[in-house]
Amino acid sequence: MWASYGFLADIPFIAPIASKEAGDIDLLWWFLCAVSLVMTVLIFIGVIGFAFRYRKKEGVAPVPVHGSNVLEITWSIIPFLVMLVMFWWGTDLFFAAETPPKDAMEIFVVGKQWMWKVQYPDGNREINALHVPIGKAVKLTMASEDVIHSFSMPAFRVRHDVVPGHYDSLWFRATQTGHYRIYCTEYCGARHSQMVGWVDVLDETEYGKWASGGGSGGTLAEQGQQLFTQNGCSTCHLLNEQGRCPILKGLYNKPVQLNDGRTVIADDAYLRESILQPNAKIVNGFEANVMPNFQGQLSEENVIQLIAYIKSLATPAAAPTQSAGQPAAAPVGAARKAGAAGKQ
Amino acid sequence: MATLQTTPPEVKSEPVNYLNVEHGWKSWLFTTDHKRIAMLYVFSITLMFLIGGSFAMLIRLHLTKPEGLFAPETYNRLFTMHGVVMVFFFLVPSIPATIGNFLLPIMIGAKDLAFPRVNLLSWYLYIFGAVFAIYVVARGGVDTGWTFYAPYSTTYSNSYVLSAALGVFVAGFSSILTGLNFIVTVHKMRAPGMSWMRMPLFIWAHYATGLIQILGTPVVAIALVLVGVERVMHVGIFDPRIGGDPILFQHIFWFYSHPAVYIMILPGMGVISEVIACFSRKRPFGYEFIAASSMGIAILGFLVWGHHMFVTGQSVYTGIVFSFLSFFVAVPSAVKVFNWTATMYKGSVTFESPMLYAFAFIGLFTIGGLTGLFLSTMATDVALHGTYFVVAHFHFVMVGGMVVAFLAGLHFWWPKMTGRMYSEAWSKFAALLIFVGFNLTFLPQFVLGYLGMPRRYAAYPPEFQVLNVLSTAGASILGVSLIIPVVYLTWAWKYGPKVGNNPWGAKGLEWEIQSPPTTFNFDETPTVTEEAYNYGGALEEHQVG
Amino acid sequence: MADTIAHPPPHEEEADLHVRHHFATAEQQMDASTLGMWTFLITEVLFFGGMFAAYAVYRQMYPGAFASTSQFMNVKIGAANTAVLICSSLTMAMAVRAAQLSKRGDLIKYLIGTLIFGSAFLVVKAFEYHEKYVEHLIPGPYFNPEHLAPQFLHNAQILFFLYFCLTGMHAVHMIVGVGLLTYLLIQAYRNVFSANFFAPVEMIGLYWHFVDIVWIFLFPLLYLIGRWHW
Amino acid sequence: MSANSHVHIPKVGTLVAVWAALIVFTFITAEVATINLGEWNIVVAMLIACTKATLVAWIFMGVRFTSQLTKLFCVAGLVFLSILLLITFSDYSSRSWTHHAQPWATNKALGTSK
Repeated sequence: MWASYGFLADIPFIAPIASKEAGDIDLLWWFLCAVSLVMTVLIFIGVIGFAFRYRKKEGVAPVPVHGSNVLEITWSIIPFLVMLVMFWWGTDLFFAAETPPKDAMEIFVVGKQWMWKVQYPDGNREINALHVPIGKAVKLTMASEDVIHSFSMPAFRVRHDVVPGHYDSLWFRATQTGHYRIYCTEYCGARHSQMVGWVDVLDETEYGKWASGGGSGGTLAEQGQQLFTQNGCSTCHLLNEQGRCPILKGLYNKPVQLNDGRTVIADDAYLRESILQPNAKIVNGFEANVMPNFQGQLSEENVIQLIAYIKSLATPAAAPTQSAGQPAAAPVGAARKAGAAGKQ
Repeated sequence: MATLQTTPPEVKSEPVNYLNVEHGWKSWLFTTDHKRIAMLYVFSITLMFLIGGSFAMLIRLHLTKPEGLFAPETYNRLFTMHGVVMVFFFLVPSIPATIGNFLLPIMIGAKDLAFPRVNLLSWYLYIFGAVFAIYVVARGGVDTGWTFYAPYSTTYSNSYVLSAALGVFVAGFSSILTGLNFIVTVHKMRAPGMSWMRMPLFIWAHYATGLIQILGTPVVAIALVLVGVERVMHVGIFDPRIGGDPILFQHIFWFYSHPAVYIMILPGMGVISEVIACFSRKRPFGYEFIAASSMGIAILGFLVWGHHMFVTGQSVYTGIVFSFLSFFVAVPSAVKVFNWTATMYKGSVTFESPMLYAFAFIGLFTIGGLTGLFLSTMATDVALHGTYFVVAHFHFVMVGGMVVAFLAGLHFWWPKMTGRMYSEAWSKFAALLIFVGFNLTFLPQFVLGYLGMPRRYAAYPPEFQVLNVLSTAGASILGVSLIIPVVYLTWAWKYGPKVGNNPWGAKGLEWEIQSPPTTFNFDETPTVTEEAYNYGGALEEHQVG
Repeated sequence: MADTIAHPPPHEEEADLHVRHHFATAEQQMDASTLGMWTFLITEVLFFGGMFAAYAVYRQMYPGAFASTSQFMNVKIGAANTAVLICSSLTMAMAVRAAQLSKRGDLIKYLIGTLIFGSAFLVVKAFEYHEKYVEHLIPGPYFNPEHLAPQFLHNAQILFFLYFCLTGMHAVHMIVGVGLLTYLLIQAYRNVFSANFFAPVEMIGLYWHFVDIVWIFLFPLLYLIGRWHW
Repeated sequence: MSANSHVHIPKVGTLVAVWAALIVFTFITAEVATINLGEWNIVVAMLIACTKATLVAWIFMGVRFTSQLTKLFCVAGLVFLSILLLITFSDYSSRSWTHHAQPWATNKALGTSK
């Protein structure tokens, strides 16, 4: 259609929409565009119309109209009501975008000056590329090695900053196969504009084929297990009996009693902190200063591998946790809920 | 009345005014006259504007090719220095320090600002800060973005962050002192009879601006101090390695920097209120509402900073509150636009160049304001955050709003400031060119943003090239068209035809005194007996509502 | 709005040397100075406010680490220094009073008192800083205080960073204040101030009291966080 | 401005009384801090500090004698300070309500109850 307009043919006027959520957000976008257009046209007509209708004429004196409270209130309330619609609509979509479905498949992303390192649970690893199956919810758990980055995929209308020091996340569910862009959208230094990549949405069979390549070093958990041995973790964190350090089997997402009387949930954030700064929280009955600090020793990728390994130890029939006196381990989902409630 | 009242050429010796009362550089550098300080500011911020503007031209030049023309490191320094210079050394002081400084005392019937020496000090602080900024440019620049986000600015950047932060810190105190001076002057120096509801809307706008300057600026000052200390000590409260949270910097930074956009637009709104009233020959429609909306914007503006942080990991619930309050602050801005439009209703509209700039302002500010709604709506902000949509939005407000309003104000009061008139033909031509060039520059950027092109990118995907070239074409028109006023206004100051005290036939104390004014503005403190904008006419039968 | 509107000066009033040209009356000038000073103090409140916000956030995040730092704070010295500062506030208030009553001798006496108290505070502060340095309490790679529970080694640095920033910024204000007081003392010696003209004494007094108020908050926030434990 | 009626000269007794009160409050706040009141330690400390600050402002700085305008300005400064403190604080206290994992989310309780 644009071909006859020369260079306009080169402009992609519609951004690709590769998920249902992207379509929902685009609908809101077009609503906002329509409202803005109507308002702009109204104002322009008002300004141009009044300017010509009441241009200076000989013998016609200006009439000092001072104002009108009715008008003022009207043109305050009506735009505000329209804006309430925008607020409600936008917040509703935002809230959905912030709440990943329970069954989402988890992929790990580490941002680092200036690349995105992607790790899959099955051990596949990529740089600046992401492969996802169509129709499946995908949750990205993201960490930064250095400065603030922002992971952005315009085709899904998703974006989240990746702030060093903790995990950030976003989720999406692709509905269109294709090849879409990834950007870093928080300025992160010299090669910021090269921190870009591609996300490929594949159908079931294609994805199966792609994934079957597998990681050369086994699954993410297996990679973690290797690290666990290499770094000497296994000498103190014994698998089935009490060593100098807590047993990690069945630990994930379970409550842990600390030596200062608090109880915390052993979630990703807790595990990350306990690997990097073991002294930050000491499990009840154990000594501080036993485990070395791994801050600066392990990369965020390594930490993700180790956490995957610890997760893999959390079989449903897990043994009771370290937390003596705690009620029997609740199912993972329930524990997560309890954790969320406890945090409030 | 609207015809120019040029003084007949037979008048030989000029009457004494603030410009010719003293001569020599000392009489300028040690002056405490608010009008001379205003002119000092006019020179200095024009210089900074030209520096910042040349960075902008280089940025647009770079972006004509997807892979760029300069090294990415150079590009990063270009956009950072463009932002730092334009925001802290042009936009924040622009109207308040020049036109505001010149007119605020006159409009309320005072002989000077409350603290003339503090006013001079504030100019020196500005110069001191600007020297630091220029030093940074000369040494190779700073590459953090004008926002100085931690931990990039504290730990990872290899550029002149400390000097740049110090420059901004010092310039910040210049801004605080200006605001302080305005607030005290408005409270304590009004002439007899100049009640609050008789003040011109320009004064209301500057009072509101002053509030933001004194309440917000110290907070960004401390944020920059903390970044500086962290950079020197290699450890600090924004450092995640000791448990610090980089997002806290953004809170402290935006607590100032969001209200700061109202520092940059409120004085412009004040100018537009004056210009529209004068060239419609009418009191602004809904005077009380325009005045109240200035105050409303100043206060509500402090409650919405988190809409810059929806995707940072800020609490979702806090984000919702910020989003809601952001829509609140849109209402007073909309009210102003409606009232300016309605002011022309049953007026007697003429089309002198200040009025053309005012029309451009209303159009561009409307678009700038409406696109702001996209960014306070959370879901669309997620899609548009950090893209060229944001760039286009704030340039519509900052350039289409503030710069155009600044030009409107300069054209409106230049005869008062210099006693001479500029070329009407050139100024109309420039106004038209600015409008066209501006839209061509920034409208394509909205599309780019929607398509997902990130801001601060030294290289971009090739499919965005056409729109970028269009934008650069617009920027070259805009660049040239912004030089034109600099030339003819300067020329007019020296060679323009002399004008009388009230070339526009406008109302207001500033038009009742000599052009250019004498050092103490008024021979005798005036007594105000009527409301502002009393353009006359039969009132009773046409009262609406 | 309950503020005064300028009135043209009554013609017969003798020219007051201290009223600057652009003010109609001395009263208007005094009102303007007072309002200007208070406005300035509001900016100061928000200047410190940024750091107090950081303090509030991190104290809530790391209560244990914050409390653990109390063992390194010398409460006796802190309290004594608070008392010194309060005394300096009293002498400052007395100095303003003396100026208002045109008592030059008293004014000089009280200004000297304020200077002595203020300088004493700064000297004590300097010794405290030195002590912190010796005990490896400076945040950074050498942060290694004895007897700090290992779990607090990281997060306690945030408190010490804030401690140095807050007290350092406070000390900078004190040093400026000492400079201003010295200026006042010289002017008082020259017999500039009287019941007719004491605005500088009052304005600098306001500043001095404000600096005192900042310390009134810093003392419990920095020295007393977990004192019951140590 | 000689013998100006609006200059209020404070009594020496008032100033000394305020000074004494401030010293006593300093002593009290230091002593109360030695008792474990849990969350209430900070509340008591801040209440005492606010009382002291109010005394200094009200008497030493002469707020009681200043115009309504100055009082309004003082209150406005505090209002905007609390906006900064409260909204920033609200972000950090409500972050853990959603799924975003925060390292300090579990740091709520006072950590020294050995």
